[in-house]
Amino acid sequence: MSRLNISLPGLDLKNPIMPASGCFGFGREFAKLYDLSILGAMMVKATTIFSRFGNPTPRVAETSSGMLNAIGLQNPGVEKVFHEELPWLEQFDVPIIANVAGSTIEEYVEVAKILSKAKNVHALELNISCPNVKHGGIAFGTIPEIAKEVTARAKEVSEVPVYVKLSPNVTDICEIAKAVEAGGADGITLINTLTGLRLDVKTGRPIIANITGGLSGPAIKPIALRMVYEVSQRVNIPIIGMGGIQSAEDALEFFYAGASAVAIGTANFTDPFACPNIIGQLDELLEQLNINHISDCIGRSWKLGATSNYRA
Amino acid sequence: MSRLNISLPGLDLKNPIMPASGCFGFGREFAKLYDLSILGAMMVKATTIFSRFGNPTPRVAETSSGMLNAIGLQNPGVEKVFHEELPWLEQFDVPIIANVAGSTIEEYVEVAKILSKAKNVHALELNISCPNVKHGGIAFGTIPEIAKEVTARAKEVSEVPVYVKLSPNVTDICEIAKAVEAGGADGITLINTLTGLRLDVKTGRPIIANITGGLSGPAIKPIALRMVYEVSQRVNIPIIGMGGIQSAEDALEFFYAGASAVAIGTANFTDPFACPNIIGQLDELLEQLNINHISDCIGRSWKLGATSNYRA
Amino acid sequence: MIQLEEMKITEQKEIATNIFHLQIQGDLVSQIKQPGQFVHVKVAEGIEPLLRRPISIAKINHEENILSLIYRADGKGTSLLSKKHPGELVSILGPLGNGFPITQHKGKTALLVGGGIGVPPLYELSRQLTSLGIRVIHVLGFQSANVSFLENEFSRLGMTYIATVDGSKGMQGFVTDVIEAEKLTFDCLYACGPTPMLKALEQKFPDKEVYLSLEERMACGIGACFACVRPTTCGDGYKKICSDGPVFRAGEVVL
Amino acid sequence: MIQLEEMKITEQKEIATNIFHLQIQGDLVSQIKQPGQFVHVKVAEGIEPLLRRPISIAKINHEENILSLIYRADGKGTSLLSKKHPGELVSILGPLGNGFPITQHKGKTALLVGGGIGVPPLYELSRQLTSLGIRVIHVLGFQSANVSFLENEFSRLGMTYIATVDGSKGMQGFVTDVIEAEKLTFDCLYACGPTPMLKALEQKFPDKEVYLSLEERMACGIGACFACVRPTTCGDGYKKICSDGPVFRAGEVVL
Ligand SMILES: Cc1cc2nc3c(=O)[nH]c(=O)nc-3n(C[C@H](O)[C@H](O)[C@H](O)COP(=O)(O)OP(=O)(O)OC[C@H]3O[C@@H](n4cnc5c(N)ncnc54)[C@H](O)[C@@H]3O)c2cc1C
Ligand SMILES: Cc1cc2nc3c(=O)[nH]c(=O)nc-3n(C[C@H](O)[C@H](O)[C@H](O)COP(=O)(O)OP(=O)(O)OC[C@H]3O[C@@H](n4cnc5c(N)ncnc54)[C@H](O)[C@@H]3O)c2cc1C
Ligand SMILES: Cc1cc2nc3c(=O)[nH]c(=O)nc-3n(C[C@H](O)[C@H](O)[C@H](O)COP(=O)(O)O)c2cc1C
Ligand SMILES: Cc1cc2nc3c(=O)[nH]c(=O)nc-3n(C[C@H](O)[C@H](O)[C@H](O)COP(=O)(O)O)c2cc1C
Ligand code: FES
Ligand code: FES
Repeated sequence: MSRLNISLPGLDLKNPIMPASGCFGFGREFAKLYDLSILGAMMVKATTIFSRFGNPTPRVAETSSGMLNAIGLQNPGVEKVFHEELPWLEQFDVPIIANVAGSTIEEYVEVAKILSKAKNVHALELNISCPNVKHGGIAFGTIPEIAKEVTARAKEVSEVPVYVKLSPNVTDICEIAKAVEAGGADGITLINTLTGLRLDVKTGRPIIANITGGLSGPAIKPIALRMVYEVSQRVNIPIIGMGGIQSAEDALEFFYAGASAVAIGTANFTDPFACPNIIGQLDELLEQLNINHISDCIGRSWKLGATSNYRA
Repeated sequence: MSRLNISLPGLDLKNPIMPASGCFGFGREFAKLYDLSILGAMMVKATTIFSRFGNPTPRVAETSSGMLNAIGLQNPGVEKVFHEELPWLEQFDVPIIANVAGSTIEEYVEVAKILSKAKNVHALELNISCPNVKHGGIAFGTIPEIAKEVTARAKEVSEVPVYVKLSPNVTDICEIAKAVEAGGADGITLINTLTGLRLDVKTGRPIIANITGGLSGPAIKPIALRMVYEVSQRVNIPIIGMGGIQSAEDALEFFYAGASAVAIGTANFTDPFACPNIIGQLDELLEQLNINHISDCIGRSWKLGATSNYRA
Repeated sequence: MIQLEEMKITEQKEIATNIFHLQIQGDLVSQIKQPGQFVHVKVAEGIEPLLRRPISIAKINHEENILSLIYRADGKGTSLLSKKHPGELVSILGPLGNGFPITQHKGKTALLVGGGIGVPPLYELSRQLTSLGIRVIHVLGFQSANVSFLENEFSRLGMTYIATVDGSKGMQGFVTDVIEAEKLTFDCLYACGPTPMLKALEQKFPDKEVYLSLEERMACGIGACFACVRPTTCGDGYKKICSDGPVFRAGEVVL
Repeated sequence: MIQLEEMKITEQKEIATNIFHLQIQGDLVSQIKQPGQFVHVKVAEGIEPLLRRPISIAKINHEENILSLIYRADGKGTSLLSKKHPGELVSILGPLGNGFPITQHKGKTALLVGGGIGVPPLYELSRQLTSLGIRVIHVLGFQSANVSFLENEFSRLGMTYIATVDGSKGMQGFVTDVIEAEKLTFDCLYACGPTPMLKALEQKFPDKEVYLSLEERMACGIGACFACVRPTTCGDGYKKICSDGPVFRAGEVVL
């Protein structure tokens, strides 16, 4: 599989495919189905300082080619993640990207500091879509200055490279991307979910108890691709792309758009073997298309020149 | 059909279903398939001062449960619309909502002034997603002050109520909604399309010649519903909701979210009879659900209280 | 072990209004450990609808490697499933979760209480209980006669009472009304059905050995996504319905 | 008049590698006015894939109300279509657009040039031309022998030359190479195929009566969405391929 290896800050990946945060827990369930060592990396569930139960149920709802979720960052807290989940994952030959969440900058800093010390954590991923308590519940990820600050503060304490995960619910994704780059981010991951709603036709009430939820799945792929395309041309740090990837073809579109690696979220729910399948199929697809190495694809859409010369 | 009539500023609708702008041309093609008089209203294609050819082709691409388009506001210009298209539509008993576009505030004002004088135009719809040439190509619809100004200026000259169509590509849709309300808008229509991208798996190039396009169809319905839900609780003017409606059930969700009428866009392409079908089915659905009048549904999701008591 | 398998449909039959009995064949059947486990069904190829549907295993035929699902064709996914024909393949993830534990011995009495589409998993449970010599009593509640099912099959295994909301079959009322009217006694109670029914049973028999099978909207079905958690009654813990449940001892989690 | 109809599949056959011949029956057939018109096909129920697929009418059987489509199962939609069986229904919108005008009379010669999946509409055209006593010459270009089709059918109607890119059948090269090599002459030329082929023909025969059938990505297929426009050669006008075309006189629109 030598055509699939990719090097990113902190991450020497045997292949550029990894499960997305929150869609793979801490790997225990999937480890019963296949050997996690075949994964390029693993983005584990968001971790906060203290354990969180999350939102009331129902927490998920189906939409056309997508789903809404409002899990509410349920997790066992940073101590348990550090002392139980991460050590358990050491049995696998797979770099971990630890997803860091919080409702204050201090919480991000604290969690980042601890998790970055874990042996198998090769990078952090700051999930800045969480509501910022101090700023009236507006997500960190929507205000450039705050996004920059949380990045810089996490960088100060982290012993591994820091990736920042951007929220797509913004007017100008490049503005946020440039802010976190200025804050010292080593890489960017995008996109997180788009805020959506479903109502029960019989009762008129929200299907999800939290009312709104995050939209993921194939429905959002075109939006994710557009954002990867825009951001990758405006920053000088690598991007791990995600949003609706279901197949090797979908993954390849993200590389063309400008991603250097990709993550698989919702697809794991429909097909628990989605990640290993996509790894295998991507290799075959590159072979079919006569592409020597996946890195040749990164940003091809804009490197080829601005306009399409496609003709039906 | 007495359970479907709705009154909105300028619009006495026999039913709250209308084709969305750009998805129905000026009605000529659909008039060959059914009597346009059965429609609640009709939102016609965006009109600019001068005729526009629009973007190069390909202009559309398919996505999961959605499509991208980059038509580029192709239209014959305001004179021709005023003297040819609108008079032709007078044969039908259907109020017209004229969609107004421009790349400067002056253009909006000029087009609004002319179109509002047409006999069958009962309301204007300002399409403020167009790029503003003076402000470096940023869409009018993403900056509250400009959104407010263009609304106020159009209101000054318009002889009919003015609705403003909001772009969903913003961090805070309520901020824009409140700005246009402050500018004097009589109603709000939302959502327009989300910016997206598709790349050809073989070549890596954008499928659409314009590179990015607007995402519409069922994929965006949860986002549209969320925005209608948020905006309807923050403004005191009515909302015409749209985004992915394919069925009477979809339409009803928009009323529950807070819309007072709905528009059907992309569904017209798959099924040219989508509008008449949905009108008929909505009546049946209300009957089934024992709802006396569609107006009883408006905002039910938030009028019922904040949390869902749904239990699977 | 959990398997992902394209299983073959051997039979599909409408057994009551909109209630379907689906039989599917495959290796996965050999992995089923308990009555009350469920499978996660992909109702159509492709991405629409996106999520799998959780459906309880209603009957196991180990000789022929066939399992039965009984489901209501209600929403989009189950309606699509009901249009599949024998010979077609359907992607199944399972067996999932922990089912009904069999704690009693020969001669004891188990009361099985099912409501509507919660009835199916009790059928395999009853088969296993009776094969161990445990006496079973069934109380099955339905909306009305036209959506009732498996009455004959249950009757063959033990005493079977029916309640319908509209009185069109059996007693008019709820399953709890039957239990009261008939003064039913038991050593162990198993129930599956709507939450209000489960709550009523939990409250009615606080000191008994009661097992409840719960439902919740799910995404992964295997314990990875945290969609289906329920807080535990004591302490700040939680349980996942898909992987810790769907069957819990009454009082274990908040209903 | 344009109709929307659930038409019944009477036959579906793979006639070359990934090339399918589909026959569908319904009232809509009576509305077809010209060879070269197309239909807009919903390849699956529901919303995935969302858009209809434009496919040319390859043959019309008015007696039995059957029309033929010949298409390549390539992307998602056409692959799904190829899995449909006789007896199933398929939603068809059509007939759409303006086809090939027949301007010549008995005794004249028409040259029909098709490239790949552009070949099908020429078949009905050729049948109608020959029935009017017009002489037809066919030049059909394919990638290679395994994706060539309808050779025998065309041969029965008139002289038929084949060109393949890899030389595995007929002459090695492009359709234009055949026309040159064989020094073919004609009164009127009809062509359908990839844009480079159409461009070459337009340039080669600037003074002849040439009709070209164009393709473009479409949404509505009826002229309402402006997805498929092409600028006209003279002036600032435009034409919609779906409703003004897909057949245009060479030189009318920019290729
Ligand atoms: C452990 C378990 C066992 C079950 N066993 C059975 C059974 O044996 N027979 C049977 O008929 N039903 C059973 N159900 C309920 C069944 O899963 C739902 O009726 C079904 O998912 C509804 O899907 P749909 O396509 O009809 O509805 P849609 O409205 O299209 O469903 C949309 C989404 O909501 C979810 N959903 C909707 N209703 C429910 C519900 N009541 N419970 C969980 N998810 C829901 C769907 O799974 C899907 O993700 C069980 C549920 C669980 C959790
Ligand atoms: C007027 C007309 C007549 C046609 N006649 C035939 C015919 O007789 N036989 C045949 O095999 N093909 C024909 N085509 C081409 C055919 O429409 C496409 O091959 C088909 O739409 C591709 O769909 P897909 O599901 O295979 O690909 P996908 O990649 O899944 O398609 C995605 C989207 O792109 C569109 N698209 C992709 N390729 C094309 C294309 N080349 N032209 C137009 N739209 C495209 C699809 O319609 C769909 O909207 C015709 C096209 C037009 C415009
Ligand atoms: C159930 C669920 C839980 C998620 N939890 C997290 C999380 O804890 N942290 C995070 O950064 N992203 C989380 N996400 C977002 C995903 O990591 C991913 O960014 C998003 O779902 C888009 O990718 P997809 O379409 O492939 O799912 C979650 C998504 C889902 C569906
Ligand atoms: C092909 C196409 C053209 C459109 N043209 C316009 C337009 O001219 N003016 C406008 O305000 N919106 C335009 N829209 C947006 C629609 O009116 C509508 O807001 C959007 O498509 C969401 O609704 P839908 O999902 O039902 O299509 C266009 C949409 C499509 C798909
Ligand atoms: S459904 Fe994912 S944890 Fe239960
Ligand atoms: S496809 Fe809509 S105008 Fe031609």
